[in-house]
Amino acid sequence: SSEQEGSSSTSAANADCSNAAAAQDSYTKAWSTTAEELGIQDLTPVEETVCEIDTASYKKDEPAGGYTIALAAQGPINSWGTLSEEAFKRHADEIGVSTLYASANGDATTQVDNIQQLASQKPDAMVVVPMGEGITGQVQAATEQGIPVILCSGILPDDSGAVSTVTRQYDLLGSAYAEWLVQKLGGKGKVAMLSGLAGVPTAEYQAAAAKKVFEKYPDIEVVTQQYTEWSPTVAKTVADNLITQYPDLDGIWSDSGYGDLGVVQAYTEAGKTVPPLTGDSSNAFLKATEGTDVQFALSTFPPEMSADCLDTAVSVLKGEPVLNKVFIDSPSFTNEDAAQYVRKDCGDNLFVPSTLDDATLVELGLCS
Amino acid sequence: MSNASAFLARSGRTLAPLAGLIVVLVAAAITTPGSFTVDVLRLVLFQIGLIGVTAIGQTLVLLVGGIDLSIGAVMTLATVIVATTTNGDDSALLVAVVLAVLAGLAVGAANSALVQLRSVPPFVATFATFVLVQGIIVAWTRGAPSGAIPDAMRWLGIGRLFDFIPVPAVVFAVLAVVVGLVLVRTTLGRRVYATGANPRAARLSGVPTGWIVTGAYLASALTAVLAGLINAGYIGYVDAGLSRSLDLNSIAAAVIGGVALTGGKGRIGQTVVGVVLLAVLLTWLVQLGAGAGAQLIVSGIVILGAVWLQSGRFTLSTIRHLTRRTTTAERG
Amino acid sequence: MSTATATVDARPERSKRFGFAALVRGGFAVWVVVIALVVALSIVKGGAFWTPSNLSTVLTATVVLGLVAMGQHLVILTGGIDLSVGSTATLSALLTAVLIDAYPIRVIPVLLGMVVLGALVGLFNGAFVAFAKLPAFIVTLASFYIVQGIALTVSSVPAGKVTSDLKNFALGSLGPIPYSFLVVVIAVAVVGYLLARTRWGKHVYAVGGDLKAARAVGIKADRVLVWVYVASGILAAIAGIMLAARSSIGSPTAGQGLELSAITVVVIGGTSLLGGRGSLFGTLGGVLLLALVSSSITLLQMPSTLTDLIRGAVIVIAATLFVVKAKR
Amino acid sequence: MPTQHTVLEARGLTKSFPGVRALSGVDFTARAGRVHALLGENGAGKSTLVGILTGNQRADTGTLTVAGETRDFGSPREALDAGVMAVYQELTVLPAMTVLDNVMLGQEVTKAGSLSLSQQRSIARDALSRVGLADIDLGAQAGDYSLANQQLIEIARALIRRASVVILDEPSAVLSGDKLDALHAVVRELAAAGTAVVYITHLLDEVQELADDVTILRDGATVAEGEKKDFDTERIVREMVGRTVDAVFPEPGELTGDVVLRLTGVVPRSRTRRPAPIDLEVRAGEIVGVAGLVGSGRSRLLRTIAGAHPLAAGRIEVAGRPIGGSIRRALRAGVVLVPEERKTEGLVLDLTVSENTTMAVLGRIARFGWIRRAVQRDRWSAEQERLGIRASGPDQETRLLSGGNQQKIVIAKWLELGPTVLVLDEPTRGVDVGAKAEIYQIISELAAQGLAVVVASSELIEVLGLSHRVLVARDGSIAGELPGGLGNEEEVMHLAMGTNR
Ligand SMILES: Nc1ncnc2c1ncn2[C@@H]1O[C@H](COP(=O)(O)OP(=O)(O)OP(=O)(O)O)[C@@H](O)[C@H]1O
Ligand SMILES: Nc1ncnc2c1ncn2[C@@H]1O[C@H](COP(=O)(O)OP(=O)(O)OP(=O)(O)O)[C@@H](O)[C@H]1O
Ligand SMILES: [Mg+2]
Ligand SMILES: [Mg+2]
Repeated sequence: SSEQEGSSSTSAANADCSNAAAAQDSYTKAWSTTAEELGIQDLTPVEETVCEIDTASYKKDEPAGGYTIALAAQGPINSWGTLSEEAFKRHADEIGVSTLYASANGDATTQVDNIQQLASQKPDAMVVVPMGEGITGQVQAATEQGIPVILCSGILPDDSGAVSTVTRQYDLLGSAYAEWLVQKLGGKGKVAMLSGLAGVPTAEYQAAAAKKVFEKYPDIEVVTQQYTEWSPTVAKTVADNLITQYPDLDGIWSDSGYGDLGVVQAYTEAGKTVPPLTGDSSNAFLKATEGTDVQFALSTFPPEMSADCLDTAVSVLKGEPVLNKVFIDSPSFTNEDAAQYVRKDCGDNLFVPSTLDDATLVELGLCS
Repeated sequence: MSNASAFLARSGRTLAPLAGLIVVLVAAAITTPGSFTVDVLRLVLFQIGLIGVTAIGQTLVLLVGGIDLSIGAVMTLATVIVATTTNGDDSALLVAVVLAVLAGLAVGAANSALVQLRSVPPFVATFATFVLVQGIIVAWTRGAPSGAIPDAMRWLGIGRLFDFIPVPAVVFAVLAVVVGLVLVRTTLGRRVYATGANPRAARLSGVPTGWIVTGAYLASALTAVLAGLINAGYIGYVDAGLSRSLDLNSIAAAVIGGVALTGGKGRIGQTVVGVVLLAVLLTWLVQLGAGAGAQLIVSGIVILGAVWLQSGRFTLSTIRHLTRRTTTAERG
Repeated sequence: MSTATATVDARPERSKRFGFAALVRGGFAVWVVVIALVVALSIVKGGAFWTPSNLSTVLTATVVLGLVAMGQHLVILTGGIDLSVGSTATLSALLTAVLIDAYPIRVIPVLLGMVVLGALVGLFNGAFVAFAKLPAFIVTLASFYIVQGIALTVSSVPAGKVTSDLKNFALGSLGPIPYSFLVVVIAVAVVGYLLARTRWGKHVYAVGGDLKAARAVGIKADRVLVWVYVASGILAAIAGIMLAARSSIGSPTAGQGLELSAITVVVIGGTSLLGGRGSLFGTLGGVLLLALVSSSITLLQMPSTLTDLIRGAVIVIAATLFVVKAKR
Repeated sequence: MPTQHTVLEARGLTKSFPGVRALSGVDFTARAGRVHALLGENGAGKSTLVGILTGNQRADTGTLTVAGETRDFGSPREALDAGVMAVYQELTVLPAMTVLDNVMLGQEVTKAGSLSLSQQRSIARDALSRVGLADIDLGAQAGDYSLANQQLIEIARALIRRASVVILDEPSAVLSGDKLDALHAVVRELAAAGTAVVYITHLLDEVQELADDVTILRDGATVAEGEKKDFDTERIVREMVGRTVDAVFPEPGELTGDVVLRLTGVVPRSRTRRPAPIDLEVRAGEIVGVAGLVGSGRSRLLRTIAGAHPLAAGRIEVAGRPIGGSIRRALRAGVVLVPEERKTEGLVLDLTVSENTTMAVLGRIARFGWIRRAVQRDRWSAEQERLGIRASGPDQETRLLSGGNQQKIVIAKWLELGPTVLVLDEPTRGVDVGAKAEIYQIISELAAQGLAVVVASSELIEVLGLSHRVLVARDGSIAGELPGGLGNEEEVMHLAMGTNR
């Protein structure tokens, strides 16, 4: 047939959607909290269907040694990956779950192999930190083998077959940063966008949501979009160029506080005022901007949400109802409240606030 | 006559990358007219410093007939060592730098041993050490290198000479002059060229070719350590993410400049031209606001174009060939 | 008409048919390690290694790498190198998904189109190597950048969608044998046949072994070179199709890093980077070795922080042991 | 007998390489059904002519007619298509490929695109039998066979391609005994079948035995041409050399010096068989020649003396001190090697003449590692004058020099070092006649100044003419010793081939 496959059918998950109103409320609440924390007047939630789903079909009696739950992790390519893995494992110990895990080294293609390999070891459930949409097919394959999959800290298309997605919402972050910036600039000015890695969903989805917001304001001009590889070094080089090319830049939308370090340095060294900027809350950035009058809005994409993902997986195995999308509500703040969050006893790699206890952070070498 | 044509051919080889540079400059002038400012010049100078330091080490390895893919990993290794051993403490800096240098030398020695003792092709040998060093860094730091870069180091990355010239550019210039002179004017340099151009003849003439090759890999590792320190000084943090990609800029710079991959041919001056061309190009592309895709496409075309121009198949020898054919025809 | 002449002493001067060097040369050495690894895994993990699903996992991991490595094998046999295969696979994966976009009717034309795309990239490489006589390293480094750049220009985010048939083909398996493995088997058969049983195959070895000698016996060396790069491009494009089918969507980073893995695999399989010498059997052993190593890291649940270290150590050790000694 | 019409005719061919005029007016005619001996000294231009006839090189000027058509071959393929093929002096056997693949290379038999293995095997088997290799293992790698057998494999390849002109460039150089007989039989067979065979050789006996026609090249030009019956060996030699032979060699000097170089029980490392140990003493001022067939181990012995080839057993002493096994130790003792392969082992062609000249004494021309250019130039000028090197200046690229001048630079490099033992391997290979005499003169003068000299050459006359005494190598060892001076050629050959007594 010349028809496009799957174009007409809407998400199958909607069919057994129940208790929708309460679920929807929890979704909008995450948006309003963030708006409140950042002092944004106007933050309209992106449309999203959240509802409760029946997991009776996944119910499984807990075996003697506890459930075995696999984690297809990002891998220790940065502190986010390390913390995510660590939080997952610690929580698994606490609740008596045994784990299997595989590291994708940040690469979707590797993760495809990982998921297949993990599935072949027959875990009761699988938590996947998606490295890109490229893994969708393999996730479907795993669910078809009867393994419930929970997506964690990332999203996949609706037809991935995952039971539930537990994440901080990209749209929320991208839009909130943009709205805050617009408000800071009074709805008028030149903005540069700095994203992480070209082609990587984490970066591209946030940027896309932000662009939608900026489009609403005719007097906001996005002058350029560049990539920082989430590296302060690259960000600084890019910022050096921004300074020369757009001396009258009014604001910088960025998805990374760690990258912002470079931006702040570049402007400071050039003797210019740092324009208002955004990003996720890295301890390094907070330490670097302490005592300066840099204006920023930060939010969080907590690695520790992997523990919530694990809980969701266990709920699914117990047959308890779960939400199809669990949007983690976690703090956002601006430069005004930064003092509350900075951890001077900790290193640059920490994402604040961390829910891991101090002993763990010390053990990981992140704090002293 | 043959001398004159040889001179022409040789200057053609040198002029080609210069021509490329001019093309890029003109393109920049047309597309981003605002970018011919002192500030942009400073940016270019900084880029030159950053790319150039490793390009010099790479040139040495290329001259002895090798290639070094492990540079990116060594750069990060140096940064991580400095951060973890000093944790931001200036007084520990010296020890840290010594350790970083030793680590770099160890990688260089491993490269050289693989290449010479086991005859592993340099491309594979240095790629293997790249992955291995990468693995060591991750295993050691668990993916999240801790510690901090001492303030004393910042000067190396962000300092300026005469309030204008970025220190990395100065470091590069000094290194280029020193290595350039060593190559052209000292016995060591002579031995490097001999080893690269004809290792058998060099060995029979008493040149310790094994040591020369080892020296080149060690030197390359040292420039990588230096580049790592410059990077650390520039940003003041351990930026572990940087190491995950191979550093192909150093190879690209040398090759654009006209250093032969087959060894024994090339001057530091050519590498300098290649470095400048690449730095201008990269800066221009960012200024232009070109997307990631366009940047890659242009880089690829410039590399190919520059090498093609110098191959001689593009200009001089073709012309000479044609003239010779016509004279033959006339006489025949 | 042949007059009988005296028979002369026709014994080989030296026989290198046995011993370690011969093992390496024939590509057997790496298989020894593969077998050792399989035995070790069988002992440590018992039946878990031999479950159909685990075997299918290992075999699936050989598909993309195997396809790309075969192209690389051909190129390296001629003394060249192809750095552009990763980018080509990426572009092909992306375009496969974007162009098919879940329309079953588009599958055949798009897949054919991808093969043509791979051939074009190969033609570009081959033309510059054979006619402009530029070093393969530089030519393919340039096309590596250019093709990756084109991919990012097409889409910087994951895009498109393949059909469910394609996806099922890539993900399904018959017991321990994944369907997609069939593609590798066919490719091995074709490349193996071309190398062993056609005129072109012999010419590939000759061109890599001694370009001048090859020309002297009348071989159209330039044409052989161009075709080798075209073959490598086509195989990379097919690898890209497999990447897209398995992901069900296209991604502008799908094939990253494949080129280096492929070169590594070919070299540890006992093929000389100088050209003219190498066995496809060894290259396949190399592919299987890397697939086994990465899947057994997960099977054995080794700490994720050690992944890179183990991979690096395997490459270093394999390179140290199995690289064919280059004659200076 | 088939008609003996002209199939190939070259007129006024010229060809220059950077610094060398390889051909300066060559005329050559090959006729069907005849064996045409192409003769000339080393470097006379024979191989260059072959290169042009087979499309490997293009002539600068001149005309080439094949089968009545004027041709200018742009590639070997065009020549092959026109029916001209060659077995080159430098083997084109691919060591990593099987014997079968080598024999069939470029002329594979296919059926529906697929190699027809059975047909290929029978064709190859037939051709190999004709060259005497009936028992060879078709599946073995060609590199596992001796040079001689590889040469025969290559000739077998030529038999399959039914060319109208078959050129054999020094096919007999690596053959002896049965293998040489097999070759001769094949050549006669080809001619009988109507092929024009061009046969290049240095063995004048072969000419008498095989040739119908003779062409002699000297210094890149045809100096004589005609039917074999008009050429006796004496005339051939006279035309080749262009002067009387013994006038070229300086008289070896008086022997007065002490023993400088002493080999006791030396066995060079060998991959194949273990040769008998070698004992040798060379005195200061003495020139010892080493003769032998190709592959007899001359080069290996010389390289062993110079530390460039590993020692399996024995002792090498210079002035009583052991030096074996290491190039650097040999150099320190003043043992220097002028290697056989000038371009790959003797010189760094990319460097300038003055740089090559000072390559072995870099420490001396430098202060604290800094090269003093003036000193370098001075050293160059001194050597240039002493050896009469013709180059445009100290900064000329060595690649551009003629063979003889390049060889002089290799010698200059060692003279700079102040050697005690000079080891020369094929010192006049690829060197033109004028330079040859000069090199002989230099060697002889150096000996007279007290150097111990060991010289190996494939040119019998050269070894005999230069040396006080001549060692004859066979099978990697020394088969015997004869006094120097011309006149012993036959005895040397007997020793070399193991046919005496
Ligand atoms: N490619 C080349 N580049 C420079 N010079 C060359 C080249 N080929 C040959 N010559 C020179 O041309 C001259 C003729 O060489 P050629 O090989 O034709 O001699 P030949 O008669 O075959 O000698 P031989 O008996 O040693 O084989 C020599 O001086 C040689 O050094
Ligand atoms: N190119 C080669 N490949 C393989 N074996 C070789 C080669 N050249 C020489 N040999 C082998 O090495 C041994 C000694 O050779 P060597 O070169 O010392 O002899 P030679 O008398 O100097 O001959 P030539 O005239 O070739 O220089 C012989 O057994 C020979 O077969
Ligand atoms: Mg010759
Ligand atoms: Mg010899």
